[in-house]
Amino acid sequence: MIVVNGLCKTFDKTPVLRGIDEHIHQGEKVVIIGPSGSGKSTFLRCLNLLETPTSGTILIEGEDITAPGANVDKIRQKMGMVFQQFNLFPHLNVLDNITLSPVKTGKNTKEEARDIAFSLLKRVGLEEKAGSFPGQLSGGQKQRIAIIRALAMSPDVMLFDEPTSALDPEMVGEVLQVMKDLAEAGMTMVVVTHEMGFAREVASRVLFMDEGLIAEQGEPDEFFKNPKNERTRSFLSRVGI
Amino acid sequence: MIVVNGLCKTFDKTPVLRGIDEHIHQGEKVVIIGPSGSGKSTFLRCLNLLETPTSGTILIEGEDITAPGANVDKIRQKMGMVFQQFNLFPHLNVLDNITLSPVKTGKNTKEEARDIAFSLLKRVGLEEKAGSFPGQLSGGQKQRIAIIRALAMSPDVMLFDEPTSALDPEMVGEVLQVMKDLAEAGMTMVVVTHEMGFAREVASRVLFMDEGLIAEQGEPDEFFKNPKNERTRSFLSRVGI
Amino acid sequence: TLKGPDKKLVVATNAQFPPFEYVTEAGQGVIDKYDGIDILIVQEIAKDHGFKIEIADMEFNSIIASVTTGKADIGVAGMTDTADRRENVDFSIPYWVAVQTIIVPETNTDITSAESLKGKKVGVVTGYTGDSALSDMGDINLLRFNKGIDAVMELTNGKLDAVVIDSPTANRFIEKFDGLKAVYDDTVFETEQYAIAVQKGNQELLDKINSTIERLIANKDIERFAEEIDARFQS
Amino acid sequence: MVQWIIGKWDAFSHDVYLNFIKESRYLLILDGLKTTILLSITAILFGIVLGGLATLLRRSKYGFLRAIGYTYVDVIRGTPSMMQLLVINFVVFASVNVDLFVVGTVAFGLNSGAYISEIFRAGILSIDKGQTEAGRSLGLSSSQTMTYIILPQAIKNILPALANEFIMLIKETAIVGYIAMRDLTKAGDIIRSLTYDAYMPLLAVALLYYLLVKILTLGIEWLERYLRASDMR
Amino acid sequence: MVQWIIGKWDAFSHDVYLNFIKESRYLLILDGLKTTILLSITAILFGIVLGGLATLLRRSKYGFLRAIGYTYVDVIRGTPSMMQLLVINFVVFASVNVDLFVVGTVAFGLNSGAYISEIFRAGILSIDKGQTEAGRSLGLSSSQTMTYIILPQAIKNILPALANEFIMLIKETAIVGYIAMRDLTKAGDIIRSLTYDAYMPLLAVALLYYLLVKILTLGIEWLERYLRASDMR
Ligand SMILES: Nc1ncnc2c1ncn2[C@@H]1O[C@H](COP(=O)(O)OP(=O)(O)OP(=O)(O)O)[C@@H](O)[C@H]1O
Ligand SMILES: Nc1ncnc2c1ncn2[C@@H]1O[C@H](COP(=O)(O)OP(=O)(O)OP(=O)(O)O)[C@@H](O)[C@H]1O
Ligand SMILES: [Mg+2]
Ligand SMILES: [Mg+2]
Repeated sequence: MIVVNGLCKTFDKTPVLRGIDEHIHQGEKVVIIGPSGSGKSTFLRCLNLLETPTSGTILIEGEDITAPGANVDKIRQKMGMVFQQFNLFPHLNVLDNITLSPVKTGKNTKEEARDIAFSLLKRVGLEEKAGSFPGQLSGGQKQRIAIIRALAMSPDVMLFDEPTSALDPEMVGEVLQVMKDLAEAGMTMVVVTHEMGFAREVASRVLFMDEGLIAEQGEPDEFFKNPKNERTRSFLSRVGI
Repeated sequence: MIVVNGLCKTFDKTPVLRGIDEHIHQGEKVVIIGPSGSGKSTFLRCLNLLETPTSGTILIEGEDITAPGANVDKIRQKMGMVFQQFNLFPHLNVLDNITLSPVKTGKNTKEEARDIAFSLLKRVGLEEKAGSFPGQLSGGQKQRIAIIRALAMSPDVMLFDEPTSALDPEMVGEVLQVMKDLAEAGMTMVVVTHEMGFAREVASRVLFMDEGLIAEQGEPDEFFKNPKNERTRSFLSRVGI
Repeated sequence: TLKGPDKKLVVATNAQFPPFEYVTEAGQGVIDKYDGIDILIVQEIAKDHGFKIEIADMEFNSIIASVTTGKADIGVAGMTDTADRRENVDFSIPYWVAVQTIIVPETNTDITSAESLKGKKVGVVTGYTGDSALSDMGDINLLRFNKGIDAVMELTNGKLDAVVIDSPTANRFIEKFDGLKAVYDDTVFETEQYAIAVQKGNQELLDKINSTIERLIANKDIERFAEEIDARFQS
Repeated sequence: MVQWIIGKWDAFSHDVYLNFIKESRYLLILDGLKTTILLSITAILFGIVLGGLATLLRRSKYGFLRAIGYTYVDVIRGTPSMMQLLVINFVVFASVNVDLFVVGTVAFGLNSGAYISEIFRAGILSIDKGQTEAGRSLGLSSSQTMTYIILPQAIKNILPALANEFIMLIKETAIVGYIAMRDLTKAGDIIRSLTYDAYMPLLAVALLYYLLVKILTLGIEWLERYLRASDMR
Repeated sequence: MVQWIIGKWDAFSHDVYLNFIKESRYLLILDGLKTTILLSITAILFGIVLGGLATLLRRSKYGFLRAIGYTYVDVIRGTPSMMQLLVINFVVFASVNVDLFVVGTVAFGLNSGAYISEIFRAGILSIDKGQTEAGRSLGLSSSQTMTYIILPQAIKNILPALANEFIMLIKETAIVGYIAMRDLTKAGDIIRSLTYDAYMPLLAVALLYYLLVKILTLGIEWLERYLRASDMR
């Protein structure tokens, strides 16, 4: 589904991604871990073309999204992204946050978008917040809205960049629960996170990134029990596993 | 050592602390937990007079620090405080960060302060960073420097307000280690934290704050195993204990 | 270059130079709210040649720029004809001989002639005749103001030793302010003459203006205007 | 003592009579005030259009359009407004015969347009980059993101700054006497030239400017509070 | 064609001769430029002192001192600088006989002091509250915290803003002709009154202002880059 070949990204001469090759298949739940600054966010943002790769190719369902003339907006509609800082639109209420993109991109009519939004809100238990503004929500509620806002575009893949890092510890659980439900429903997911519990429980594959490369990968059980790479071992011990 | 009686604090008519009574004895390590907005930070800041209590008294070693005419600067010199956001002085190098206050308050001469600083730096393994500026340090290093900056004033009590919340997960360990060492050395400590492992291991007493009151307290083993209060139980289950 | 079918003549002036041009009671001047010797002359020009007059009241320094660029048809503001200026505008025949007056405090005794201004602080108005006359003399601490009134204020405040300005204006100031007197020196201030400025090469308009001025001079009308204005000012 | 006060009062009321009442001179002031206000309004409106245009130019894909926008802002911000007024009047509009009010509007509109363009730019930059990224990641185009997400938020930061620019403009227009417009300052000048009173016309005009600016400032403060309050929703 | 160019060139060089060379008129311009620069420098220095004072007043414990500081800033920001200049010269300094340069320095210093006080205030507010709290919690007094912790950091934000105020001031001083000072603008005016040339003195003076401002702007950009770079240590 997603095929990444030789992906490199350089910021002002500093190489941040140094040649990443990766296949992500339909329905996979890939969890990416790694030390700060190793390029996890940059990798995720390249998949979405929020960063333009310096070299390498990214094929999404066979289409080369890095080719000149690729319809970037169309491609992004197939990939939902959830950010650490929620990035809800503070001037729109929850319903408008969710329906803005489906309506403006012509994907749905206003009524369709509304119906979809309400069924998604029900799914995460926030129906009664439809008329609230982001400023009136807790962090956990904001992030759940951000997730369903992305889902409203019916993406084929969901990308998550540390979706729980900005949350009070109490609210981490409710967001992870929504992500677990989504995983069970069969969504293809790529998740950058520090929540090792989540990785263990949900991931079909764990990638460990270090200095712009995928240093090690494997199924979670095997990966956490027998990390082969020296850097992986020291990282895992530092985060307390 | 610290005696708090009927401490109340109101911000613009919103009561945040609603009558706190608490004795903290020499050498105790008190860990405060509780949901966001329950008043933990405000309580800690009142001890230090960074917030002026609305009513109630605080006695430090018998002296009423809320009395008019109390020498606030002198009192604060006896209490070190460590913040979530480190708050190192970015324009001064590490050594100057540590020695500024002892020298300017007349506690030590320049040379004495320097010697103390170096012995503290050695204690946390950051001797070679004496000449570095805060911008050149990792989060964990910054917080360790912030701790010894406070220690350089030889305080009788150390107050910590979520000292690891702003850190990358990898760096939490090194800071907690410094705090554990400090606890073992017999320092009186009041710590607001979400690190339940630390609470279990180090606390002599755990306070659970809720809506401006101390809702429950106890020794950590007993507290975590058999929380009596309904709110405590739901809080602990939400943070995954 | 007159615009429109109604033969509108745009007259650039700086109406803060009594008795030549000044603003009078709202809406009741000779032309619009404006009165003064120059305004009366302009009115005659309008009568003679069937012009409709529009007064553009601006800073003195902007008047010539308005004429050279054609934003105004003529400049009438007690302007002195000089060779340098002739490079950029054409002047009518002169209609007034300007005598410069030195204004000093009554108590002053050492300023008796233009020569004795040397080494003194003397106020003039930028671009007025006094400015160019004193600039040529050198050795004078010359302060150039934007407005005559500002210069006289500074004189009464004791910050200047003297002000040199055209005699009719000087007389007005001396009447109005206590403690000032006039000193005359015709020998040093070479006689300068007021003329009306028009855009370079506009001979047709210049001829019309000249014909009116010739008539006014022949009939001694300009002296009469001066008396008329003086009387009106007194009341 | 009482005598002295009465004497002073008489002198004062005579001065008031001379400067403002006699020959309805207060009408000059009122007229000038009207011109100052009207000119500031038309100039800020023109400036907003120009500022918007300059912002678009400066965000353009094409280098030469960016250069035009940049040069405009750079030159205006690099020269005194008096110079701009004179150049607009005597060079740009040299041989065009238009109403002075139009010349003033163009000159001060050009002037404030450059500063307004900076305000727009800062307003757009003040919106967190995350908002743009969220919009784009949902598949909205660049202009849709600007229209539906960035501008509605930026407007809150822009409005008070715009109002401040309006106040600046009111004060700047004090120099239009140079192009024969009769604004508040000029009205004071004319009265001074008639009455030879150094203080009263000057202080009266200064007071009027102050009141005008004060009323607007209070309006801005109210606006800012209102916008902040509506942020809390 | 060639003929035409030669003709234009001759006319141009004759104009240059008349406006700048004859009777060493360029000296007027150079002198004016010097006055503009010197006046701006003394005024900004005086303004910094006043601005600092006003900031202290506005942070004072005593209500009436705060009121003084507030009123000063409020009145200056509420009136056109031309009004301030005229009031200072004709009302405040009415019967004091001092050098015009002093009057100019006081008028523009008073003017910029109000704006500089705002710059100081913003600079201090720009430093995170955590810095003050860290300082106080270490037992430093309020003034020690200000001296050793807040000001050294605030200065980095203040310096470029101060330099900008300096540029504003240079442009503002274009009105000192009203009190008979001979600055760059006045030099142009004098030449205009001698030659009655509408364009050349005007454009020459505008160009000089532009160059002056440009050089300073580049200096500020360099300063900002330098300060930012030194932040990275
Ligand atoms: N826009 C940018 N310009 C320059 N450098 C950048 C930019 N974005 C990221 N970097 C640098 O690239 C490196 C990798 O950044 P990235 O955000 O991908 O790391 P990460 O693995 O997500 O780290 P974290 O866990 O802290 O989020 C870092 O050194 C960062 O400073
Ligand atoms: N300066 C202030 N002005 C007004 N309200 C304040 C102020 N400081 C704190 N509060 C309010 O007081 C309440 C308690 O805040 P406090 O920071 O003490 O909570 P906390 O328990 O430390 O929470 P957290 O875990 O989020 O840090 C909150 O509702 C907060 O909004
Ligand atoms: Mg990241
Ligand atoms: Mg807190």
